[in-house]
Amino acid sequence: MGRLGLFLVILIGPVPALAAGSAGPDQARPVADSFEAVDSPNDAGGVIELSWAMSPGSKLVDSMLVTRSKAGGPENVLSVVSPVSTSYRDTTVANGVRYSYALVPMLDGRRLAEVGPVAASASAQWIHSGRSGMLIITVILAAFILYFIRHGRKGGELYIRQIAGLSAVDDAVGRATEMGRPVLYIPGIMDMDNIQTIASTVILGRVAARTAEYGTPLMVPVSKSVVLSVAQEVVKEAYLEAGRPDAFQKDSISYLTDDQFGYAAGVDGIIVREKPAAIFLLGAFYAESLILAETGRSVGAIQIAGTAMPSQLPFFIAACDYTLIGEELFAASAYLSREPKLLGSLKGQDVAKLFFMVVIVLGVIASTVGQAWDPASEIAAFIRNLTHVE
Amino acid sequence: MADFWKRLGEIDRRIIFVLIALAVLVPLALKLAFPIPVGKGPSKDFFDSVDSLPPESVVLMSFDYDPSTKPELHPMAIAIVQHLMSTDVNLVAMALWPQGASLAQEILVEISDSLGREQYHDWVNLGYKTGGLVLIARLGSSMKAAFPTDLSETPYGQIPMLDGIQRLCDFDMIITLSAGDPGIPHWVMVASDQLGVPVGGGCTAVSAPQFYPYLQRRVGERPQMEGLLGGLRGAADYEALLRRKYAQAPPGTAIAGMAAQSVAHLVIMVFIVLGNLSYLALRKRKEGQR
Amino acid sequence: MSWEMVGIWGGALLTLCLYSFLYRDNPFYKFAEHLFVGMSAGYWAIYTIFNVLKPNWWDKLVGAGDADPQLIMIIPGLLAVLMLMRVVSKLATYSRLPLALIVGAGAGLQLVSFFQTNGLKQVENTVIPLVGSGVGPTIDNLLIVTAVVCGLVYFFFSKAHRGITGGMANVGITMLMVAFGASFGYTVMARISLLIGQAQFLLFEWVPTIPRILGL
Amino acid sequence: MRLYVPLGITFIAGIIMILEFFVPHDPFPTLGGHVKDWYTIVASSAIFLGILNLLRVHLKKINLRSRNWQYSPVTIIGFLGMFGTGVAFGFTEGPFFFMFNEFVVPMGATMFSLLAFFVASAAFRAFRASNWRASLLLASAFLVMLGRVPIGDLIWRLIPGAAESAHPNLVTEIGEWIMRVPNMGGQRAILIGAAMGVVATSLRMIFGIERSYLGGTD
Repeated sequence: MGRLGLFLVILIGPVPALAAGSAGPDQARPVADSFEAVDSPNDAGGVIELSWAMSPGSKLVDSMLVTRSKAGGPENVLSVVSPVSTSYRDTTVANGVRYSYALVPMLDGRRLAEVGPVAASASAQWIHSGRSGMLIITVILAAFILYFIRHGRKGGELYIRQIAGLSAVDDAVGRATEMGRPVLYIPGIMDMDNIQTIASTVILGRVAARTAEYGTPLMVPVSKSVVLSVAQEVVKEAYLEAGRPDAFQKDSISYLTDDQFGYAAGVDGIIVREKPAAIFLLGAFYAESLILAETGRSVGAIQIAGTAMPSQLPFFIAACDYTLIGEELFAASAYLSREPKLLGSLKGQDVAKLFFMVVIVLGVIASTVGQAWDPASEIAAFIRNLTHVE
Repeated sequence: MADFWKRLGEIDRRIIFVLIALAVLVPLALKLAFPIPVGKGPSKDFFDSVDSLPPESVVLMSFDYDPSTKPELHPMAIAIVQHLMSTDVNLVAMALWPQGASLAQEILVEISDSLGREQYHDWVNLGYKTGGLVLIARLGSSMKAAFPTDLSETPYGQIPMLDGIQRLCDFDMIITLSAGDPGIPHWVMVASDQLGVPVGGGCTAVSAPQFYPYLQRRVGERPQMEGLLGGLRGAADYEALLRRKYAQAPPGTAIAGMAAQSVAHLVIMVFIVLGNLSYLALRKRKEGQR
Repeated sequence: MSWEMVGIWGGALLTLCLYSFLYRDNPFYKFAEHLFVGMSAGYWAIYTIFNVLKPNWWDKLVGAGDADPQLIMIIPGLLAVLMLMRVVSKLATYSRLPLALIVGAGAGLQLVSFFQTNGLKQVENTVIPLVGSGVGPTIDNLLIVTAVVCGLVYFFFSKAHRGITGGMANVGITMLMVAFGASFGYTVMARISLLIGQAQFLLFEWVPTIPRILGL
Repeated sequence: MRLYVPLGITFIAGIIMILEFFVPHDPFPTLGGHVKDWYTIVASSAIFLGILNLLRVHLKKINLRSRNWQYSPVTIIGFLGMFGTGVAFGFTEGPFFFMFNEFVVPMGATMFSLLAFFVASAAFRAFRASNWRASLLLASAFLVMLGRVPIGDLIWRLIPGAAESAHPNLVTEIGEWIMRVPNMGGQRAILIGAAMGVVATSLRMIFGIERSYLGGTD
C-alpha cells in the first residue's frame, strides 16, 4: 500500500498542498479531532459508533480509512469514508470485546498521520433509555385501564354518556327491516393488523346480532382476505348466538379486491343495485370514504360512519347521518355490547385522557411561568422529558 | 321567487357535476396560467432542506403512492429527482406501495438519461416490498434483509453505491411521497422518531393537514418532519422554487394545472354561496309565515 | 393499430364508462366495474405471490442463490397452511391460530406506535409557553392548548356533558368542527387535481388520436 | 383448546411486539423480527382465500342466473386474464404489465377523480349556515379553499393598496393560519383521543378481554 502510494505521488507530481508552500502533509496538523468511539446506545449490542470533527484549517484529504484492531491483534481496514464525513458505525463487532479504532487520512494514496487510537466495546441494554418515560406512562395507563375492566367485571357502578351514532344503530337496522332492504356493512379498506379494522370487526359482531334478530339480510363486502376470514367468523358466531344459524349466508360476506378504487367501484355497484336502507362505514378509510358515502346518500340510506382517520372525518360528517369521531369508534364495541368489563375500559380511557390533560395544563403553566422563574421551567422540562420518546 | 330559491337549494347534483367538468376542461384546453407566489412555509422548508444536502450525501426516496394519486404526487417526484440528480446527491429509491416501484423507475430512467447519471453509482431502485410499518422497522436494522435484490434482481451486495448503506441510519435524509397508508406517519414513527433520520416528503393535499403537527419546530430540537409538499400546489411551489434557483430546470406540469384548479374552486364556492342564499331566503320566508 | 393505441383507447373508453356512473347506473358502468374488480384482484394476487411470498418466504426457506435454507421459515409456512384450512369446514377452527398471530402482532405494534406518535408526541408538542414572542403567537398557543384540552373533554365517555364538562366539551366540538371545515377546504384542491390529471389524459393523449383512428 | 391456544398466541405475539420496543436486549429484537416476518407471510397467504371467494361468488351467480349475472363472466375473465398472463409472462413486463398500466391504472385514477364531483356536491349540500357552529365550519372551509389557489390572493390584491401592504398574500396566510392553529389543535385532540382508544383496544385484544374476532367465547 505504502509503496503504491509513493508510486502514485511520483506519477502525479507535487500535490497542491506542497505547491502552496506549506510543510509536507506528514507534518500537517491532524485532519480530524475530538475523535471518539462509543457503544451505540439502546440496541442489542454489536455496534460501535465513531465520531469526529474536522479540524478547522486542516488540509482536504482524498479519503479516510477507518481501521480497527483487537488487543494485540492485526489492524483491519473497515471502510474508506469520504473526507467530509464525520461519523462511522461499525456494525461488525462482538459484544464485550474491546476494540481500538484509528482514522487514517489518505492523500494521493499516502497515509498521513493517523488520528487515534480510541477504544470501546459494545454491549446490549435491557431498557431503551429514551423510552423509559413512555414505559412508565404505558404501565400506569395500562394499569388504570385493566383496573377499571376488573372493576366493571365485578359489577362496579359505571355511567356512560350517550353516543348519538351508536344509539341509532337499532333504528337503522329496524328501518331496513321495515323497508325490506338489506343492511350494508363496510369494515374499511385496511388489513387485520390495523387496530381500526379490529375494532370494526368487533362492532360487526354487534350489528350482525341485530340483523340476525330482525331477520334482515346483511352484506359485508371486504377488501382484504384476512378480514374476510374474520368477518365470516364473527358474523357466523353472532347468528349462532342469536339462535338463527340457518339465516347465516356465508356468501353475503364477500371479497372484492385488494385494490382501493376497484373496491370502491364494486361497493358503489352494490349500493346502487341492492339499495341498502342502512349503511355502516366503520374502520380505516382513505379517499374512498366520500365515494362510498355520497353514493350511499344518493340511494337514501341511513348512514352511520366512524373512523380515526382525521383526514376522512370531514367527508363522513358532510355526507352521513351520524359520524363516530376518532376515539368514539373504539368505544363503539363496548357501548353496543353493554358488557360491564368493556364499559370499564372506557372509564380507564377517560382516566388516561384526564392524566394527559393534567400533564398538558401543568406543563403549559410551568413553561409559561418558567419564562420568568427558572424553577418552573425545570418542571416544564421534566414534563417534556417524561413524554419525550426516542 | 320563493319557488326559485327552493329549486336552487335542491338542484340536481348532476348539474353541479357538469359545471365542475367544464371548469376543469375549459382552462386546460385554453392553457390558462396564473403566477405562483411562494412564501415561507412547509414547501419552502422542504425545498431548503433538500437543497442544503451536500454533494455525495445519500437520500432514500420512497414512492408510497400509486397511479390513482399520480396527478398530485408524480409532479413532485419529478421535480425532486430532477433536483437531487442535478446536485450530485445519490438516490436510493424504494416503494411501500406496489405500483410505486414502476412509477419510480419511469422517472429515474428518464431523468438519469437526460442528466447523464449512472444506475448503481448515482441511483438505484430497490423496488417494492409489502409490510408498511413492519417493513420500515426491518429496514431500521437491515436494508439487505428486506431488499435482497433491487428491482431488476441485482443482488444488494453487488451494487457499488450501496456499500456502507446497511440500515436507515446510514441515510442523510428520507423523502417519502405518500398517498396514504403506509406512508408518512410510518416513516416518521420509525425513521424520524425512533432512529433520528431526517424525514421530509410530499403527500396528497387531503392528508397534509394531519401531518401539520409533525412540522412544528421548537428551538434546539429537530422537527418530526423537515418539510412537506401538499398536493398540486406543493408540487407547483417546488417547481417554482426549483426554477427560481436553477433557471435551466425544465418546466413542470403542476403550474399549468393550477389555473384549472382555481376556476374549479371558484365554481364550488359559487355553489356554496348559492346554497346558503337559498337556505337563508327560505328560512326568512318561514319566519315571515309564522 | 399499435399496442400504444390499444392502450390509450382501452384506457379512455374504460374511463368514460366509469364516468357514466355520475349520470346513473348503466350497463357501461357495470361492465367497467366488473372488469376493474376482476383485473385488480388478479393483479394483487400475482403481486402478492411473486413479490411477497416468493422472496420473503419461499426463497428464504429453500435458500435461493448462495444463501442457506432458513428452516425457521417452516413455522410461517405451517401457519399459512392453517390459514387456508378455512376452506375445509371441519378444519376451519385451526385458522384461528394464524388469525391470533396477526391480531396479536398488529395490536402490539399499533399500541406502541400510536401511543408514541399520536399520543405522547402530541402531548409533548402541546407543552408550550403561552406568552413569549408577541401577541400573535400568544393567541395562537392559547387556541391550540384550548382546542386540545377541550377536544379531549369532548371525548369523555363516563361523564355527562353538563356543567363545566359540558361547556368545555362544547368548546371542544366547536374547535373540531373548525378543523373539519379547514380539512375539507384543504382537500377540495387535491380532488380537483385528480380530475385535472384525468382530463389531461383524455384531452392531450386520447382526443388527438381520434382523427387518426377515423382516418381523417 | 379452541379458545385458549389462540388467546395465548395473541398474548405472546402482542407482548413481544411491545417488549421489542422497550427492550433492545436479545432475545426481543430477534423475536420481534421473526414475528414481523411471519405476520407478512401469513397475511399474504390469505390472498388465496379471497380469490376462491371471489370466484365462487361469481360462478354461483352465473349458475343461479341471479340478477346481473351476465357481468360475472367479465369479472372472472378479467381475473384469469391478469392471473394467467402474470404467471406465464412475469409481472414487470409483457402483457400483464401492459394490461395493468393501460387499463387498471386509468380505472383507478378515474374512480379517484370522481371525488372532484362528489366533493362539490357534498360541499353544496352540507355547508349551510344553519347555526353558528355550522357557520364556523363553513367559514373555515371557505377561507382555506380560497387560500389554496393563487386566485385568492389575486382577488385580495384588487383592493387598492393591498398589493403594497405588509400582507400581499393575505388570503393564503389566513388559510395557512387556520391550518396551523385551530386545525392543528383540533386534529391533535383527535389524535390523542384516538391513541387512547388504540391503547385500550389493543390491551383488550392482547389480554383476551375482547375475543369476538376469534368467533365467540366457547
